[in-house]
Amino acid sequence: MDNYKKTELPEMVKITKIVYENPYVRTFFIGRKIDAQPGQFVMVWLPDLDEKPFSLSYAGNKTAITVEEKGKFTSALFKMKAGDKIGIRGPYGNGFTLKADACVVAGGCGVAPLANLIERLKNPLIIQGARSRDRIIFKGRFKGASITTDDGTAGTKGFVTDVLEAQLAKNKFSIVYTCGPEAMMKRVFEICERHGIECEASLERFMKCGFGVCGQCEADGLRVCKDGPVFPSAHLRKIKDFGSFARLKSGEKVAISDYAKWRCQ
Amino acid sequence: MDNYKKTELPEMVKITKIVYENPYVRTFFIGRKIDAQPGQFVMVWLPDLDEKPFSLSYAGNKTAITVEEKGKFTSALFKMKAGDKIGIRGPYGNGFTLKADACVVAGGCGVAPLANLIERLKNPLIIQGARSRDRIIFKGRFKGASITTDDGTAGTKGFVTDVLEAQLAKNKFSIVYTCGPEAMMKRVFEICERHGIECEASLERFMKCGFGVCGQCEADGLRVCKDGPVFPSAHLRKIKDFGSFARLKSGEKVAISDYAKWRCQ
Amino acid sequence: MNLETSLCGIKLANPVILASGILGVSRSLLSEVIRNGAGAVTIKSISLEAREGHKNPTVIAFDAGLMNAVGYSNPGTAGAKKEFTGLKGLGAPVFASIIGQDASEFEKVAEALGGLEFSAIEIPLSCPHTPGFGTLAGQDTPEKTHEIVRAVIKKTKLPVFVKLSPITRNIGDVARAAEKAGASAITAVNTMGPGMIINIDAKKPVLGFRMGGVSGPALKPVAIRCVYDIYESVKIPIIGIGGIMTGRDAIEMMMAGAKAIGVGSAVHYRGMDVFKKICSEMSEWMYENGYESFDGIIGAAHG
Amino acid sequence: MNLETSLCGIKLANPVILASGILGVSRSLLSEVIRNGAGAVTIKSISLEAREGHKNPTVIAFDAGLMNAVGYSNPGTAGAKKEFTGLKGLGAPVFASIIGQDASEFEKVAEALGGLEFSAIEIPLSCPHTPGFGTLAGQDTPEKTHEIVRAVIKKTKLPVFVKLSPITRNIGDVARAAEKAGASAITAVNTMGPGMIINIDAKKPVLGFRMGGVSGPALKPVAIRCVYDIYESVKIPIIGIGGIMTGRDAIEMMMAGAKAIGVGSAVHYRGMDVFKKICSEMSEWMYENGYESFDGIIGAAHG
Ligand SMILES: Cc1cc2nc3c(=O)[nH]c(=O)nc-3n(C[C@H](O)[C@H](O)[C@H](O)COP(=O)(O)OP(=O)(O)OC[C@H]3O[C@@H](n4cnc5c(N)ncnc54)[C@H](O)[C@@H]3O)c2cc1C
Ligand SMILES: Cc1cc2nc3c(=O)[nH]c(=O)nc-3n(C[C@H](O)[C@H](O)[C@H](O)COP(=O)(O)OP(=O)(O)OC[C@H]3O[C@@H](n4cnc5c(N)ncnc54)[C@H](O)[C@@H]3O)c2cc1C
Ligand SMILES: Cc1cc2nc3c(=O)[nH]c(=O)nc-3n(C[C@H](O)[C@H](O)[C@H](O)COP(=O)(O)O)c2cc1C
Ligand SMILES: Cc1cc2nc3c(=O)[nH]c(=O)nc-3n(C[C@H](O)[C@H](O)[C@H](O)COP(=O)(O)O)c2cc1C
Ligand code: FES
Ligand code: FES
Repeated sequence: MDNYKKTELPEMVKITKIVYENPYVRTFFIGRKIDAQPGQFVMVWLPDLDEKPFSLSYAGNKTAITVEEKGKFTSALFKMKAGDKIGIRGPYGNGFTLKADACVVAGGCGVAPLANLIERLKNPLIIQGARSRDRIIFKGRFKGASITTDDGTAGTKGFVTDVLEAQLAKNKFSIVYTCGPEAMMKRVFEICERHGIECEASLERFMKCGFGVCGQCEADGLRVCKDGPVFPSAHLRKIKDFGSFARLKSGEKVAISDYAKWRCQ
Repeated sequence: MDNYKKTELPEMVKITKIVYENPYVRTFFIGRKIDAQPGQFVMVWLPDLDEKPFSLSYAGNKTAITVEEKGKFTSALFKMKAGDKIGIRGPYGNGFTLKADACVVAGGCGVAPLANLIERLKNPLIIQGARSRDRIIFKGRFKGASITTDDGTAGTKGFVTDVLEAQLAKNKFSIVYTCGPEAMMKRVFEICERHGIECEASLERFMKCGFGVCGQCEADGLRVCKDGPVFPSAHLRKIKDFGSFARLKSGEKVAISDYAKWRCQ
Repeated sequence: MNLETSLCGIKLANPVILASGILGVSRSLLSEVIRNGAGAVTIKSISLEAREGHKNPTVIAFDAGLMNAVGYSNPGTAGAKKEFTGLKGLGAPVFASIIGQDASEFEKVAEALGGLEFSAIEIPLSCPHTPGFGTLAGQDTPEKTHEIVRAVIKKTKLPVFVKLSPITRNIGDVARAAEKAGASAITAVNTMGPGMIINIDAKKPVLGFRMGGVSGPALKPVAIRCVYDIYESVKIPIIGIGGIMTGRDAIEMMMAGAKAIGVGSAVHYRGMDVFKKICSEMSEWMYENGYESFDGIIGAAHG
Repeated sequence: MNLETSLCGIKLANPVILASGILGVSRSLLSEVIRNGAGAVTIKSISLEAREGHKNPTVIAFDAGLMNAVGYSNPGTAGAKKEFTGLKGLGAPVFASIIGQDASEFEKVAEALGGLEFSAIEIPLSCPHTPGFGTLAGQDTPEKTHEIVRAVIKKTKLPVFVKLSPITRNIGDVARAAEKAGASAITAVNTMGPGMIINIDAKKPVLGFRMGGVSGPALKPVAIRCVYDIYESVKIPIIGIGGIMTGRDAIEMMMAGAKAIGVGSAVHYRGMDVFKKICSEMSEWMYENGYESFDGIIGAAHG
């Protein structure tokens, strides 16, 4: 019989170390081992404030989340010091499948769940994009990444998708993993479709329960928290919202650009 | 961590066979295997009527209770046929310890839990008493029992306690197990004390929960349902109520004879 | 086993209904739930204007059940009209759930959703954790219940289900008031409490709203008793909800008096296919016990 | 860790109290419970005349807690006077629990037990499953509460604890009424519901009284919320009861506002030494978190 005792409650865990990845992004290591698949996420609770999902950028003995300061919640997180406690529940969602001959395409903070994946892959090709040099995350964590920046201050000037196209023209991959701004992921997926290559993308939606009951995070009948956040091509093809629509906290479905604007206010 | 899921709910089980032990006593075999120690009991529920404790007279693959018709509840039970269902929860309580060189002293229906015990002992001496020949239970279930009847219609005329005294004069036992009317058990215990022999007696008190929370069945701080029903000499010595007092359904403590009267009304 | 049944003239392939507030935010998710075996589905409650609801955490699971203080987040009637189109195409009846701060708001929402293809309208007067609504607004008295049901009935031809709270004393009286006012069915029950869970290491209540409604196994016996009481009070059918996890639980709820049953929290414990699982467990029990329909089952524990 | 505390001037070696109705039928069983670590013990409630209570089954355990409909079986004041002698010799305070069908019965029972060595008198106005008593007799309104507390206080010099029901709406108002009437402490809460469990193979409610009060894990969040509400309403101390199983649960209840905590159902789940276990778990947590007393703990989740 199924287990009727799945409690889903935050546990307070200590921040053991904070790494300044760049002026906008920090990695928070926590004093609890979480055995998770690359791609899984946790809900982070700041008592009295709010609770939000964050992918694990490191898992296992050293477990961490990597966070970009964007609004009220992440600002509060950025004020915390090693020794302070945050609430954690999870891990939630599914993970990336682990395949050989992989290409990893990361945009901005999307490199967080992918970093954890990269360390479990055998010599993947890594394409990492950022707006500018000072926004690159995990410099030196993995060797041989092709870096792109929008402004050319590091690596190739341009978009990760350009590098991906170029790579696909000359190399064969069994799969492309991607995480980053949804517009970027959508383009990556379209490129993969054109080349007949399997793609796995990690989607982001506003979440409430995180364990599949409230429906808040749904995208065309799939729950990003439970059926995702990592979706294979078969799902991405079915998700008409992918790259186009997302739901506000009220559940109202809006254009993904309006969602982004709301999230930025 | 302890288990927080101990449900205690009756399950309806089929009566598979009814054996007429004598005009007053029947054995009800049930279609559920209950692995119990000899001495443990179950709560039997007759929907809309009541729920009462009964010792298992057979356990394991063929599980049964042996019941004397006494009042409303047992009369209702006696109206049931093979194929009918009764509610069962348990097994509850502790069992007899299993020791070599044992003597078993059974009075009336008290032979029920002891029968189950006898089958697990190596050549115990069995002393079984009944009011008269037609009241003997489990005739032929175990060989070599010394039978006594109050009226001499079978075996030796007299009480089980007389036979016990005679036996103790010539033989050595490591333990005496007893179940029957409490006055009888008290006498058996006193004889054992005089001879310095360990005794285990199965007590009977009015029960409600059966699993140790309500306190109804208490006898001097011990719960008959949980700490008993089988008590070793060390406990019997401490239980001042033993042979003297018991509680009515209201919790009022009365002389054991008044308790018996109340139970017979 | 054929589990077909009907509720106020609405045909259901089986009596297992998705409860409001679980998964019911989108047409596509409702469709998934139907694919997973639900006999009917209820949408998450809709208010006149969009609502963001309470801040996170909004849903947690403890030892004995779930607790939520979602706070009725919903896209309002405007959003609902965009979302819930073409419902007849889903293959099972879809029930609207509408909320308001007073009778006139209920009226407006009922009217606004009128053009959509809902099969019934449920009105929860029973949320225990949203100021302005449900028990916190006193909507669970016989008087208010009567007033709100009357108002909604004026605006719709659909059957109206009234959803009651397990914390309402004399729940039978409220059910009677709903029946008298013209309700077609009673849905019982909403979440219980409210309750609170404090994280002792943070020294803070966990839910964003501090307290929230309790559902799941903790609620089941209270829900069964409520349905039992309501069954003795009204003649209209009852949709029994609260802690239903298994086919046996569903049969139990029906024996208490429910004609159909609602499932919410079980989605957490047993997955989205819990609807299929419950149906096959019901079938199995009915087969083993010689039942060919729900006739001898509904209300069987009475008398 | 020193867990000593005091309640209305009564010294307790620790704040973990045996709740009424569990094990408290005899002096010797109370003594056992004290030996197993309880800081104080409460007897099973006593009425004027002896009562047999409801028929069996009276206590059952389901997935998420216990349910009981014992129906206040007790030997009456006459029996109690014989049973509860020499209480001072037990080594921990013993609290009486008294019930009545009206204020005058409460008075008489309080008077009758006056000669015994109880340290306080608890009056439950909150049993959900015994006709004539508690919530079924409407004893949980602010008015009735005031009247009954007044009556009892006239007849005793002992501190009076008023035990409230989790199904009482606006529980803070009732607590305030009790405080105003002169109660020394609030005990919160009694069992919840009532609930019902139906055995579907028998097609019958399992409890002899059909319905009964829910305790244990299912009750905990509701009890925590009640204590939280009461703490915001009164200044007198609160004894928090409901689903306390572990030291962490006890600390949680204290953070909600309880000065002491009551334990009942946990005896089923963790054995009679649950009192010792809870105390050592509390000590451990307090040590690890740098607490030397309950000062920073009681009510910590507020504000
Ligand atoms: C499965 C999952 C994993 C996540 N993993 C991470 C992670 O590893 N690191 C991380 O920093 N964040 C992650 N997020 C996002 C995170 O949960 C917060 O939503 C984000 O940090 C916003 O922070 P905030 O509360 O401070 O901003 P708010 O107070 O919500 O202010 C609005 C901000 O949200 C931003 N935002 C964040 N992500 C997006 C996006 N994809 N689309 C549009 N707007 C967005 C806006 O840009 C804006 O700056 C994840 C979200 C999900 C659902
Ligand atoms: C642990 C335990 C094990 C038990 N095992 C058995 C068993 O194996 N077989 C069995 O028949 N009964 C057993 N009983 C007794 C049984 O639970 C009922 O109490 C008994 O059958 C009474 O039946 P009734 O309800 O029909 O009578 P009621 O309706 O309660 O009417 C009263 C009758 O109870 C009788 N009674 C039964 N036992 C005693 C006693 N020891 N002292 C005083 N009065 C007594 C009276 O003699 C009287 O006839 C056991 C009790 C306990 C606590
Ligand atoms: C996360 C969550 C959200 C809910 N939202 C609503 C809602 O919007 N409207 C409503 O009527 N009931 C709502 N409920 C109550 C459920 O419909 C249902 O009555 C309750 O959860 C009991 O059923 P269960 O034990 O099967 O979950 C919600 C319940 C949960 C758990
Ligand atoms: C079997 C049982 C009997 C009870 N009897 C009484 C009683 O006589 N008087 C009373 O005030 N409370 C009674 N209660 C309620 C408990 O004292 C307590 O308030 C409730 O069980 C919640 O606590 P718990 O979850 O720790 O059990 C009883 C509870 C149970 C389980
Ligand atoms: S966040 Fe609730 S279902 Fe995904
Ligand atoms: S019958 Fe309840 S404690 Fe023994």
